[in-house]
Amino acid sequence: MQFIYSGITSGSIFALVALGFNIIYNTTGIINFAQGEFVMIGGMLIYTLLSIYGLPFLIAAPLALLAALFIGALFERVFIKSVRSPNEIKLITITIAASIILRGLGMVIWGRNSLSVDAYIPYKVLELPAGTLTSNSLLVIIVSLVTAFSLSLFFKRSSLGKAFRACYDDKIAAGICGVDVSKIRMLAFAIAALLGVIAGIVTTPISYVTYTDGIMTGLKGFAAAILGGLGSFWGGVAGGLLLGIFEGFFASVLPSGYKDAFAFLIILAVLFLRPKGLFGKKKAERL
Amino acid sequence: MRKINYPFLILVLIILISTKFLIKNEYYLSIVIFGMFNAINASCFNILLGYTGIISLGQAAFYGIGAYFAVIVAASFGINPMLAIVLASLFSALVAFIIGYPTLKLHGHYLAMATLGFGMIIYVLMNEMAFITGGPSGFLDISKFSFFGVSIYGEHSFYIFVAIVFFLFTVLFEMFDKSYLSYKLKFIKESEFASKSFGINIFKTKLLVFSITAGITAFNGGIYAYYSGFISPVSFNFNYSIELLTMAIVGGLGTVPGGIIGAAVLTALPEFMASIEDYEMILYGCFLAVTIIFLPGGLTGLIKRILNKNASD
Amino acid sequence: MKKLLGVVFMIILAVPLYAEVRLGALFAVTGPASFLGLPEKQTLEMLVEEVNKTGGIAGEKVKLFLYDTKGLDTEARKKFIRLVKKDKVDAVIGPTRSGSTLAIKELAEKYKTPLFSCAASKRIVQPLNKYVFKSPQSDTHAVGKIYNFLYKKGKSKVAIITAQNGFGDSGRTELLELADEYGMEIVADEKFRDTDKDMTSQLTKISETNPDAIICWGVGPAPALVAKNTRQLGLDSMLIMSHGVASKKFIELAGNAAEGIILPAGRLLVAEQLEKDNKFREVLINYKNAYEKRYDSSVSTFGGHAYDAFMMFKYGIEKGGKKPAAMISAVENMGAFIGTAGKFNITASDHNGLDESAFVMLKIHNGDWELIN
Amino acid sequence: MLQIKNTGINFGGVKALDNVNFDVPYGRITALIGPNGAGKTTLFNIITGFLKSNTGEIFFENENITNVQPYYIFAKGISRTFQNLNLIPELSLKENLLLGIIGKDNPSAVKSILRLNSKYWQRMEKKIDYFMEITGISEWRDRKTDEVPYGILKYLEIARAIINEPKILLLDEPAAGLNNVEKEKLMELLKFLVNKNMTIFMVEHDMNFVSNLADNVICLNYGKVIANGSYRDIRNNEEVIKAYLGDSDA
Repeated sequence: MQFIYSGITSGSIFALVALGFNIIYNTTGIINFAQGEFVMIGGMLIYTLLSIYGLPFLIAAPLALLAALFIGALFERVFIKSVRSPNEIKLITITIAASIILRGLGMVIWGRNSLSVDAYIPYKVLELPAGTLTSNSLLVIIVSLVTAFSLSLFFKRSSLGKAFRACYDDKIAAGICGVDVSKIRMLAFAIAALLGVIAGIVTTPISYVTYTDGIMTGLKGFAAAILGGLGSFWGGVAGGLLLGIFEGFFASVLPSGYKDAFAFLIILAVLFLRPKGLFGKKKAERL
Repeated sequence: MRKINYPFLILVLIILISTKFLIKNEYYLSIVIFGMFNAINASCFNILLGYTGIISLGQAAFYGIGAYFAVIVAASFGINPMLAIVLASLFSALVAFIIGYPTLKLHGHYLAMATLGFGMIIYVLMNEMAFITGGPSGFLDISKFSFFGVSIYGEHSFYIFVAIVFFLFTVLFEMFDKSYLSYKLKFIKESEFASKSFGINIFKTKLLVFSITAGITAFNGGIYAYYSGFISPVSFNFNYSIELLTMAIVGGLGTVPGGIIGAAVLTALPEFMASIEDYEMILYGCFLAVTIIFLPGGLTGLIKRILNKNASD
Repeated sequence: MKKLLGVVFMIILAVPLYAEVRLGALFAVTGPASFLGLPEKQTLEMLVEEVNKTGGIAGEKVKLFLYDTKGLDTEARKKFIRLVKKDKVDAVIGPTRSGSTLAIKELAEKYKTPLFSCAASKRIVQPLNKYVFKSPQSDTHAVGKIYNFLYKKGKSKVAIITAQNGFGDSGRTELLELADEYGMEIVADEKFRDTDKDMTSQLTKISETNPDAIICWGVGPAPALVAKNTRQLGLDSMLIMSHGVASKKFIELAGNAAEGIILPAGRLLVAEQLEKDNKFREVLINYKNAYEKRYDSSVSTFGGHAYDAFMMFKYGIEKGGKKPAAMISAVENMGAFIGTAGKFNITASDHNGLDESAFVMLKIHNGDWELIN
Repeated sequence: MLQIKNTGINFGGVKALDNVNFDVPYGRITALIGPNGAGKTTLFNIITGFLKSNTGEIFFENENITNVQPYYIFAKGISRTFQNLNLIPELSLKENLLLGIIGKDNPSAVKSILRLNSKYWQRMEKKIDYFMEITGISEWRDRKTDEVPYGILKYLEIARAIINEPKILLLDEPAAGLNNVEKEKLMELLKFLVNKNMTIFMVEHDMNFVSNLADNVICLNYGKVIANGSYRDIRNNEEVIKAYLGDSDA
């Protein structure tokens, strides 16, 4: 049973990353390979603010989130908007280039060692049926779910969120109806970066942050988004949790060396049976 | 049926031959050899993405399958390395066929994920099946390479061998590019809908292309294993697949010189930057970004434009 | 154009006109193993600078050519040929990773260039290659030390959890191979990836087998997670780590969970705790102080490997000169020398020269290392 | 020749086609008209095998071709054009034309790469020349598609659809985007083809074009056939008028 608890913990991070993928996918139709780097930067930022500048968490976290919005918007303006005669492949490759640059910057600025920050809440082991969960893992799960819920509210209720959905339904029509598509794209990247930074902030006390982290995090998040069905909001969340639980499950029943292979095997199997992911529709579910 | 671009092939040949005579330093030769390995792999990737529209992020796996299969078969059964490489190539094509059968029904990002997942699975197997692959520590027991009795060892003789293989593949790619097959693939890429209605069996064509490029990549991988004398899984991980993608795009998708130029530039670039160390990654990323942002057709597109401009002046 | 080419080639082929010792170095300065490669690089740069300040080796200045392997075999191979053929170095220190070293082992012989590896695998010196030396202790010794320790404590049920990389794999092989010899029973054999963020699934499996001790073999942040998760699950087995975590960084990462962890390591970490007349003390403290002063970060045993490798190289040049054969035979006849990793006794048949005594057993106590018997 | 029997298809809950019945007679030009969203292109897609119908059957020369694969339908001699042209910009007109035939002949890829079937390609060159001639695009032979006017591309697309000598040609809005001169030329071309015993079935909005060409007109609205007859019959049909007026009201 322990695998369920550990699976949900890592799965909720995958879910946040998958949501970042989905938001950008829905507004631009591309996969942002730098999404994992946003998580890395989140960890690095909170480390800098807490451990180097010694700010209290309640000031440091909002600052990091603000920085995230700025980084995401800047990312879109520098890398995405400037591409001449853009097409899907080119835009994806530019995000790969951007991820290399971010990783390089991460290394130059924060060095090669793994960094860690003190836990935000007191460490406590919660004894659950057939397993344990730490208070910090619980925090990760709660923060991820709260983030997902408030984001879905944002898309459903606020007028800006509605503009996002219009943009996804039909870019040209949205443009005609007075939605500033270019601004929405920039915002999409800002929100994706925000999600990444949230994931980075909550995981750093548990599993540290290293400048190379982005690759694997991004990959897992992408896998989660695909598993759930690209573009599907709750699909991404479900995909993330499922992926986390699969990994934990395979690590606990198989020779653990093969766990990644089996996790990917499951994803392949899902794709063969449901080519649009578990919850994806022909034109994937709306935000 | 277009005319074969003989000036291009002759230029390649001249460069290959003059490299042999001008460059005596093994270091530069080894860079050129790696460049050629990358060029063949990037060209295969280019045929998949640039011609057929198949995004395969698992090419490193086929490269690895070729390398491992060749040396393992040669070591266990004591067969000739060249034969082992051919077998590896066939095996890889078979794997691609089996994997491609369900995978190639997917499209776009889903296909990317499926091939990426396949690459990860193969990577895990290379690591975990230590009893035949040597695991993460690598495979050392690689015999000397000989080709019909001619022993090939060291940068100089390997250069000749790899250059011949590379040139033959380049000719093959060029002949492919100018044959109707490349139109057919581009038709599939442009519109699967339209090409289907013109009687083209898309799935069969894609499967064939996927298998053949996997075979070529594996053939290449086999030679790489013998050249390097040591292989370990890190050389065949996801990053290498991404490198191939960037090579093909920087070079120019959908053209034969694209894969070659992209591989040449991106293989040579880090060598120039070797002493910059910390900033290498950033500069490499910036170079990529600038190429993608400002050169729509990649480097090949740029060269073409310059040539055309000169011609019209 | 022809002229230009000529000039370019002249520059490329230009031979140094003044006498100097040319030293090559290959470290994984970037990539996943970079936290090993960086202290090695910094140590070597520091040593070369020091040596040059005091007149160089045998009256010649040392010129250092240092490249990044990124932890990749292909890069190691390319850069090794670059060092040998372009920079024309007399010897090479590095690479950081075992895989990278094995990838160029044969080349060292082919190009007759002495190689002083900073990687641990015993396959680097077994089978013996005349040109290849290594400065770190072998995994065999670490495993032997651990099993001896357990044997003395009367424990025999052992669970192992190893990283899925070259380091973990080679440790795992030794752990499995030597188990019988020391009467150990391996009750669980689990693995983790460096990028894993949670190991509780594997550890739960281990806890079901109720082992006396859990041995974790890995480098970087992942073993710190193993420590944390072991603590979280409340496993009361003794937790033993490899020498791969022998840096202050590990204690920082694992925090409270590091308390009580036992590991074999070189004496470098506990230099101050050694008795005043201990033969290692002076060497260790000198290196430690110099490094920590210059780079403002705490010393790790990895940097020490570069230190030892440089000492071998220096001795080789001093006593044998730049000719490879002479340099090698000088190192082979070096006799006992005290390095950071232990007492080396390099011979023509043993290019590592360390044994189990290179390790001491340490326990993490109050956030610091403590020598135990 | 082509018989549509009780064909129906649902998208979600919407009946895009509902119990459609009609015949396309041999050697004639039949036009399918109807307001936007009436289901015309959907019907084309069902005939050519891209969409699976929920009900009904389709017969071609008395063979049931309901829901078979597109390439099989092509092999039976049904060829079509598209609203968006689906030409390849980086190839010349000649090479684009070639795409129409390779699916039928399936020339050996190996032989083609090794350039061993030059006789076949010589024959193809002649064929290409002939079809460029009759569609009147010979002078653009070696230009790329982004270098020629739109009208020429329309002719090229038709040439690509007929180079494999189909029995029936399905045209999806052939006159759309053409000027009057070009339309005249297109009408002549289609008449010429019918004289050569080809059957033509087209979706078209341009009533003038339809009235000049079509022997038989079928009108669809909301997925149902509301009229079937000669152009004159259709023009006076109340339901058709209502459908179009209703359309223009919106």
